Amino acid sequence: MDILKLLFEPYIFIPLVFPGLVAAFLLLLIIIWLERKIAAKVQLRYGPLYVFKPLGGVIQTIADLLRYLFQEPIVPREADKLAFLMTPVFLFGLAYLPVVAVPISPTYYAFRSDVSLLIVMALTTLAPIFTVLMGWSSNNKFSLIGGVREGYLVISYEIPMFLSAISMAILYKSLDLVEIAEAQKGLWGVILNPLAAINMLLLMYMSTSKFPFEIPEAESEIVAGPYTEYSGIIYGLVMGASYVKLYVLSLVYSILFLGGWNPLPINDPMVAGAMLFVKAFLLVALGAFLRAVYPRFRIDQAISIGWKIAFPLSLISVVISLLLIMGGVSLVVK
Amino acid sequence: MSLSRTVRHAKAILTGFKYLFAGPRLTLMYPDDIQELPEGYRGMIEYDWDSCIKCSLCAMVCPADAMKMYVSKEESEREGKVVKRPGINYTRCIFCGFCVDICPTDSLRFTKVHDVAYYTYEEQIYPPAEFSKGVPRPLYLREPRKVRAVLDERRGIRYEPARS
Amino acid sequence: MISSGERELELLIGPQHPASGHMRLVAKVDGDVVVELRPNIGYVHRSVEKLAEVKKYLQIIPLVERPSLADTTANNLAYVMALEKLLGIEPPERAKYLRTLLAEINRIHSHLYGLGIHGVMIGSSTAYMWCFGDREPFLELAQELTGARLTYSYIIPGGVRRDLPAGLGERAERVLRYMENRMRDYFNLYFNNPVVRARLEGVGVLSRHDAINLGITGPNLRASGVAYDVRRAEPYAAYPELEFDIVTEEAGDSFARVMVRVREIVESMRIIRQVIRKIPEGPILHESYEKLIPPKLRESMKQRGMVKFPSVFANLRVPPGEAISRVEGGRGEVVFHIVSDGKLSPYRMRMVTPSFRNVILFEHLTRGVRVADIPAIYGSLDYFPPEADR
Amino acid sequence: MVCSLEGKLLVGNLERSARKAAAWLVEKRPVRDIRDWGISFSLWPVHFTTACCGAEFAASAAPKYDAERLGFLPFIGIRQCNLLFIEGTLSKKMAEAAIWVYEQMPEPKFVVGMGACAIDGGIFWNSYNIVRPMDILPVHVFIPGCPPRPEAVAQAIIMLQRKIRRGELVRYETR
Repeated sequence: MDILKLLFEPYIFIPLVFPGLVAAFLLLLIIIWLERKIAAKVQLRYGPLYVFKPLGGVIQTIADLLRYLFQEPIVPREADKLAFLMTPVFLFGLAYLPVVAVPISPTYYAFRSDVSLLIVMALTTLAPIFTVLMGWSSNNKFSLIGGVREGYLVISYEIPMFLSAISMAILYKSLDLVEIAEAQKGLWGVILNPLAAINMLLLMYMSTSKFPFEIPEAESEIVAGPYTEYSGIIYGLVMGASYVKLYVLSLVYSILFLGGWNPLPINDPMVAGAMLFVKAFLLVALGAFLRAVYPRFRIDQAISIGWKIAFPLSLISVVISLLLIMGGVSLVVK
Repeated sequence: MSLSRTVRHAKAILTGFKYLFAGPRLTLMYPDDIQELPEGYRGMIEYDWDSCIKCSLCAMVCPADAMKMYVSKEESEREGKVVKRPGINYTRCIFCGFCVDICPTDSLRFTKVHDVAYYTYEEQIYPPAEFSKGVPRPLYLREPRKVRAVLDERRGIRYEPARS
Repeated sequence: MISSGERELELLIGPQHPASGHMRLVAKVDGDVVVELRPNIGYVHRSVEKLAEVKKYLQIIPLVERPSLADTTANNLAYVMALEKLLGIEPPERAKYLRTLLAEINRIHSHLYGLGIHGVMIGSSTAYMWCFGDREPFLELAQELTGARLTYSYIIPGGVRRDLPAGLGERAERVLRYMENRMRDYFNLYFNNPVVRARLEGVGVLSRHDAINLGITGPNLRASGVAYDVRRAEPYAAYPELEFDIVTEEAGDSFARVMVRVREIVESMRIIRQVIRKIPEGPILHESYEKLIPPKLRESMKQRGMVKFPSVFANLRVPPGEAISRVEGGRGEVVFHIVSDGKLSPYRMRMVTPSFRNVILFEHLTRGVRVADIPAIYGSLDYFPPEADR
Repeated sequence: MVCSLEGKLLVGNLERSARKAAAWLVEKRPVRDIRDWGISFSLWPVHFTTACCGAEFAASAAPKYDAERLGFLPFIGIRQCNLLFIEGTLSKKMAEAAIWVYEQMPEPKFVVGMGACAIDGGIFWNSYNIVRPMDILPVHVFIPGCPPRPEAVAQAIIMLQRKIRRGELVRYETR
């Protein structure tokens, strides 16, 4: 009984169960299936089906996971073995780590900090380093190019993304995610500063290489980019990492722009968490949907979007926030 | 970002949504439904033992040398001369249908069987005796429903249960 | 694998690569810029020309179809036209129209094939799925006409193998209207998509001058503003009696090459409508062959609308001589040259396929482009390696 | 190899015995069935078009036949796939690449010979530049036809799935 009680302690429950590991894993299973189903529907077909027909093949991802689990993991002779095997673990870990700082209700969080937004944003920045390292350690030309592309992209999306997030922090006069979410009881951030919302959404998909920015692992150009040499369950880990990163960023995005757990029907931490999860899920699903609409940009175009469009937009959104504050928008709590 | 480009982005995404929620589907649910092919489809070939006049035109015209004349031992002994009958080798057959079209007695006929696969090499070779027993039947888990493809103005291809 | 101190990196793209097809591209890249790209062809060389020297004339019909599987009618038609020149026969009018009908259906689905492959090469899986999905109604039509999905072997010396099935015209009309409706969505989602435009416009520009000098053919030539089409330059089949425009684009970049294909689909649909309206009644096989078929068979053949071969087809003898024929296929001009010495097989058969003539563009267009542009250019050329390698 | 662990001396090849133990576990009954089920519904072929049958292979992944329904997803690299489709003729130059690709794929892996050319050469049977795939690779399912219809491709996938689920193809070596 004590163990069960311990499980529901926020500092265990949030990282391990919800919105942490278990929820991320479930989301991973569903979103990969859903991505294939959404793409299939737009593409006039059915997508995975026969693996479990009554539910439309929803356990397809489990079959794929099992296959990966029992597949031979190959470590190339030329690769730097330690780096090759450790980077996926670090990548996944760092993609998932920011979740600990995400509150799921005004009263339920692993820890509360005055600067939790900064912590989340800083932690998400770390994962790409390991993608670059992965590209180097495989000792494959395509991996190398993929790693370099990731490196270029990181520089061009991180700063505007940070600025967009900061513009919201300016608006709410707080860097605490709980306060930011609580400040949106009335108007959501997406209405107050739509420019920052659009910009952040764009950059979020860019940072997790969703279409149209699926550039580091551009299939038809550089095979799988940094992941080319990975096989078996290690590849499964790598593949999961980008979805998990998108999931974590979506949680943050929901808190920043979509009101977090507002509107809150019942004042219960789990209901609040479910509300947040649904919003994040929809954002991840939107990312999956974009695959069906867009081809991918070229690297130079993506970089120029980062610097020439996203960067000015983020500066403008900061200015908008400042103007709103000076205009004295009364929605701000503090 | 110019206005026209934004409009185009919106149009692309909206078209995607349109197909996500109201798009047609062209899929033929293959192992459950099989498509009844039109008359004259060049599927696997069946052989009529009795009406064959052993002219060997089919073997002569075959572009892939899949059709071969086998000496029929029983008949040769009975008739006192070399009698040859055609056998087919699906490892080479390219389904061009020349043998059927050149057969002067219609002993070779097209069937609509088109979805057969094999586990081994040897079972794909049909000497005359097996050839005359008819075409192989694909392995189906359940009895499939036969459907007919109907070309549709709005949805491309629809599938209706075949009448026959 | 990667040695230090090198400035240029040699990338081997293919033959196992998501966007290489059946060939290898050897690219030297300096950073993200391609210094040199050489296609390594020959992975699908199957000695078609040599095999033609040991196969009989009729057996070569399926043989020449195989190299360009998505565009079989062009090769089939070109070969049979050369053969008919040697034999000195002219197919009946109805057969000519049926040939044209199949050629145009084939052109549409060949173009859709190319567009689909191009789509997936720049990352749009939807473009691939849509093009390949919308190919199916056309394949359905072709299948009804000929009895096969891709390898029709429909055109034989002196005519065609099957008559027009009842009601095909009406069904074809439905498919064409479907395609016209879908075209709008293609433009909304794909061709006018800003990302597609950004990826294709101004990429791999082939100037009019270079296009002519390099001997480029087909839609790639027309995308550079040269209005050359064998259907006009040397009309064959029923084309002299049909109205159609030669589609050209001026830009010469990847997007222009895509647009030429799209507009040619529209043009082909126009031709199909005309063929169905104008098709004359009559026999579908030359009378000199028809009279060789036994009378009983001839009756049943007329009833079923399926030609039985006269037994002379098994060992078709062709008078000595040479013949050349040209046909505008989906990918460009197909040329066949047959030398006959009066035996059962040709003395020499030469086939010049459009892909082989366009392969030079890989080296020409990719100098100085970015790595990501390689598939964007490759796809826009609609290059099919088996066709080039033969 | 000799390892010492908290004063105890372990003699023997640790790596090999670990592999043996893992193989023993994976070949046990419920694990084996789950494994075979998973593998059979997750056959991912490599992008390796050997010849013109690739056109029909592409069509079998396209909307009308949609092989993805069967868990069949043409995927990016060699390392992530477990199915090699020999799509038509294997020329000598391509055969080298085919062997290379096969060897680079992780176990368990399967080979399907698609088209008459991939069985016995088809119309090119007497060409000088042809290799029969079954001479160089272990082919599990053959699809006749030139090119085979996408239905036949789907049939081959179903047959391969059935064979895997019967436990005939996947074996973990306990060497």
